[in-house]
Amino acid sequence: MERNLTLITVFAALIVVLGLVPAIPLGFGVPITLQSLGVMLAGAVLGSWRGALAVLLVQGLVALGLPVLAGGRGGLGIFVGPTAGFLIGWLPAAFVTGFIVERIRALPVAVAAGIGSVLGGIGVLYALGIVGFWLFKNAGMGPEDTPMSLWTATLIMAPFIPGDLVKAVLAGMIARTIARYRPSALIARA
Amino acid sequence: MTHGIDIQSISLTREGAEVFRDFSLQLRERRIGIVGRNGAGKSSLIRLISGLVAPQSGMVKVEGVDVLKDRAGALETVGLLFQNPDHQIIFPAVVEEIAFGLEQQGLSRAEARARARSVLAHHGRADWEDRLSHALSQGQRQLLCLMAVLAMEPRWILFDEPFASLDMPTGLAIEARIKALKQNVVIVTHDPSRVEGFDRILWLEAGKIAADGSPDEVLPRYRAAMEDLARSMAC
Amino acid sequence: MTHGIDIQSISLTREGAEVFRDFSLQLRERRIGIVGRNGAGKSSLIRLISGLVAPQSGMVKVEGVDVLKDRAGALETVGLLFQNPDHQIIFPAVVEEIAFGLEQQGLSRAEARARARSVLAHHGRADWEDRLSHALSQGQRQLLCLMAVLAMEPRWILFDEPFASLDMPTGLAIEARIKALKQNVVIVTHDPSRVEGFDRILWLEAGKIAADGSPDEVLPRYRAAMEDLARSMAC
Amino acid sequence: MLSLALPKRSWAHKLPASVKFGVLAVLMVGLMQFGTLTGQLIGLALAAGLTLSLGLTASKIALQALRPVLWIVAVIVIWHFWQREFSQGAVFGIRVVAMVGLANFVTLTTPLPEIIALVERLAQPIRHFGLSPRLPALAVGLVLRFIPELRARYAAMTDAWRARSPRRPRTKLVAPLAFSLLDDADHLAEALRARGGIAPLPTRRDQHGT
Ligand SMILES: Nc1ncnc2c1ncn2[C@@H]1O[C@H](COP(=O)(O)OP(=O)(O)OP(=O)(O)O)[C@@H](O)[C@H]1O
Ligand SMILES: Nc1ncnc2c1ncn2[C@@H]1O[C@H](COP(=O)(O)OP(=O)(O)OP(=O)(O)O)[C@@H](O)[C@H]1O
Ligand SMILES: O=C(O)CCCC[C@@H]1SC[C@@H]2NC(=O)N[C@@H]21
Ligand SMILES: [Mg+2]
Ligand SMILES: [Mg+2]
Repeated sequence: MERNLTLITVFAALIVVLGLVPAIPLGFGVPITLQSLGVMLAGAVLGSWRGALAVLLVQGLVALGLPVLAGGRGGLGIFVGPTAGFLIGWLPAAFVTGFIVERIRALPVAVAAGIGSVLGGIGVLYALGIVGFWLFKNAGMGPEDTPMSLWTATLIMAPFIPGDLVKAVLAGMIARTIARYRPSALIARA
Repeated sequence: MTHGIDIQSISLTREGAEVFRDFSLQLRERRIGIVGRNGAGKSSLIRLISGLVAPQSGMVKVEGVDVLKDRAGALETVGLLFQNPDHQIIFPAVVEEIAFGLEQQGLSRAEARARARSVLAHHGRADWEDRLSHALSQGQRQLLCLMAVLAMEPRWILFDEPFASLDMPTGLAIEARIKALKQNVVIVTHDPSRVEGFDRILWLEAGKIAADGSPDEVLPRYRAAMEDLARSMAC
Repeated sequence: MTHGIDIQSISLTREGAEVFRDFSLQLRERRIGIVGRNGAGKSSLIRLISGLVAPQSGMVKVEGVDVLKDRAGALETVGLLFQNPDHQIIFPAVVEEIAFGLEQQGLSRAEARARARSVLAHHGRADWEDRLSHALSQGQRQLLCLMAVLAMEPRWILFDEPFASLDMPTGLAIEARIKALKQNVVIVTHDPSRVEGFDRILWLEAGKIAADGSPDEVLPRYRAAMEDLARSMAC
Repeated sequence: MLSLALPKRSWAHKLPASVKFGVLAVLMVGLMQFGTLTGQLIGLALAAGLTLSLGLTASKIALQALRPVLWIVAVIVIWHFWQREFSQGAVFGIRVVAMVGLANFVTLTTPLPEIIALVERLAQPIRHFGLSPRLPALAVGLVLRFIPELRARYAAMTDAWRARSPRRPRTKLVAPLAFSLLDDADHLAEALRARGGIAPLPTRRDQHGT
């Protein structure tokens, strides 16, 4: 019990600390950040439920107004901002990543964690992130304004793809090292 | 042309608390013991000497090497046994931990590993070769740290409470090994009997030298003062 | 109706290495010392007694409480001083660290803080109130851990090498305080002189009891064996 | 510490945390609902007025906290103006600044222990699931503890590296650092267990005495 709690808090803290690595701001309000690597790792190492709880904890800290997101941001305002979809999407992203590592036991940890990160940490995450961004852009528009199409919102996210693929590979490698030297900590496979 | 350790008017503040102010010290003896109360500054002092902590002002040289700036030089000159093994151990595997310092001194990976294995065997711990360092007991971890430092054979070796977690035979064996080292040695300890036959004893008190001299001069006074203190605290 | 510590045929494997097999032990004495070599299983044993490590089979009861399952009950029954202070300290601030255990015992936040402050004052460390635990020296951290455990006043207190990092007067003062405790005490130590007047001494060797009896029976034999070993290792 | 804080107590510190967070939540929803420029301007005026009422130093700290958001907003607003969507750009820009300003106001005037106490009160219902209501608060406290710890671990490990190597560790410390964090989690779990763990609290101290 206690170990679940402390592992979850360690990964929540890891996600926060990865936000201290300078993020690359992009013009439309969603930065390139290492924090999503933390989200992938939380899922890959802790598994679906615990990984999701680690993200939930970070979201709780954001809601409390603590500056835990890249660039020292925090507060309820984030949940209505351009990155809201991504921030909320971190939760299912970690869950799906973990779920895949838990289920595909036939594959080596590194591969499963890599695939999980791509499907959860990119696929699922972008789906929510794009919708969130699209809603944000089109909120509060008058009838005379031209709304942005969902397709345009999707295209805008292209710059994230290379970085996020690298993160998925990293997550796979780190998960493998943990499986080798601290097998009991890799709860997703324990 | 040996210069020993040369500490020149150092001031050190750690997290807002002043540990040393305008502190100077020359150490040339082969066997030096440092005693003093908890928080006196013993660990801070030997961290300064090994160039891990930067003073706010002043300068530390060991055998002419500026340990803070010239890290490559410092490596051949001073080695440090950390007080807490958790703060020293880097690698997950025992062999890697010992081999690391040797590789840094220029041995190839294979040579370093071979030497690490022979170091383990020499200390009667050949069976530790495949063990993971986090699964050792506290005393075993301290012994691992000791082996890693001794293997590098720097000219000065600084030991911060080397016997704190060792069992009696290991403690005695290490004490004998340290006594037999040809290198210069500084030992920080709370147990005065461990530094009885040394060349020089420093008694540190709140960042200042309270006494400095031969064991016969310093240790009896230190013991008496500590026992006095204990009596006044016990009530 | 006191039952003491009751260990029933325990088997414990840590990371693949067997530490205890079918190990049983009853402890009823008020003052118990445990000695033994590095890696003998001393820390593992008292972790089992405090319900921190789950054995693969067997059962531990302290005063009738199943320490593994009934954590709230265990809180009033056993307290543990960790061997490494870094593994025990939870909170960044000294006061919080002491207050936490008291809050866990049901005191309100304000009461717990007030008690924590009086504990600090009682140990002559009232000025630590606002200090951060990570900025204490190693020995100061060990003292903090000791204060935190003593403040909770469980019926059994287990000390894992309580004197390892303490200076002489603090060590002697704590020894006196422990001697005066009305609770039951178990001390693990590498220094036999610390448990000289105890009611019972256990000598642990590779997960088995090598000797068990009064200090007069066990300690001289232990000392002699350790010195023999040291001689054979020194060469 | 990492959280936003003011050096001095202000009038707003005296308000209960629950009231501040409650009002903030209502205002957030309100600002999202009203698409009109006047609505947003009222929000902005409120945020600015509240912040200024804390004094000059506090306002400076608040402005600093706003900086990273400000320029992202600026870029988007410029883009809207470029597209000649003037009203949309203005509504967007003012809304984000007002929201973040209000959220920062609450954070700045509520000390962390009060925030944690609030979490504890909000979490009371999880008692029904056999969990201690202190759990979420403890979790928040532990994360905040681990954040500086992570940096300290990194610092300690670079010390250990420097003591035996003249080279920079670069990425070589990533794996050891990960292990040491996982070990930390293990040690912390044991430390928590040793003091009763996360089981629901006993109600009275002498409950288990015999
Ligand atoms: N990491 C740190 N950060 C800030 N201050 C520290 C740190 N470590 C120690 N200090 C402070 O510096 C002073 C000297 O500490 P130091 O560790 O050098 O003492 P010491 O003599 O080695 O004590 P001990 O016998 O307990 O090991 C103490 O007052 C302590 O509070
Ligand atoms: N965290 C751990 N994981 C796995 N194995 C461990 C762990 N800690 C200790 N061990 C192993 O269990 C055995 C007993 O260790 P334990 O820590 O109980 O010894 P100890 O008697 O307390 O030694 P010391 O005097 O060095 O503290 C040792 O062989 C050790 O390698
Ligand atoms: O800080 C926030 O408010 C959340 C930022 C979310 C950024 C997303 S995560 C996936 C994608 N990849 C990146 O590098 N950034 C975006
Ligand atoms: Mg020290
Ligand atoms: Mg031990």
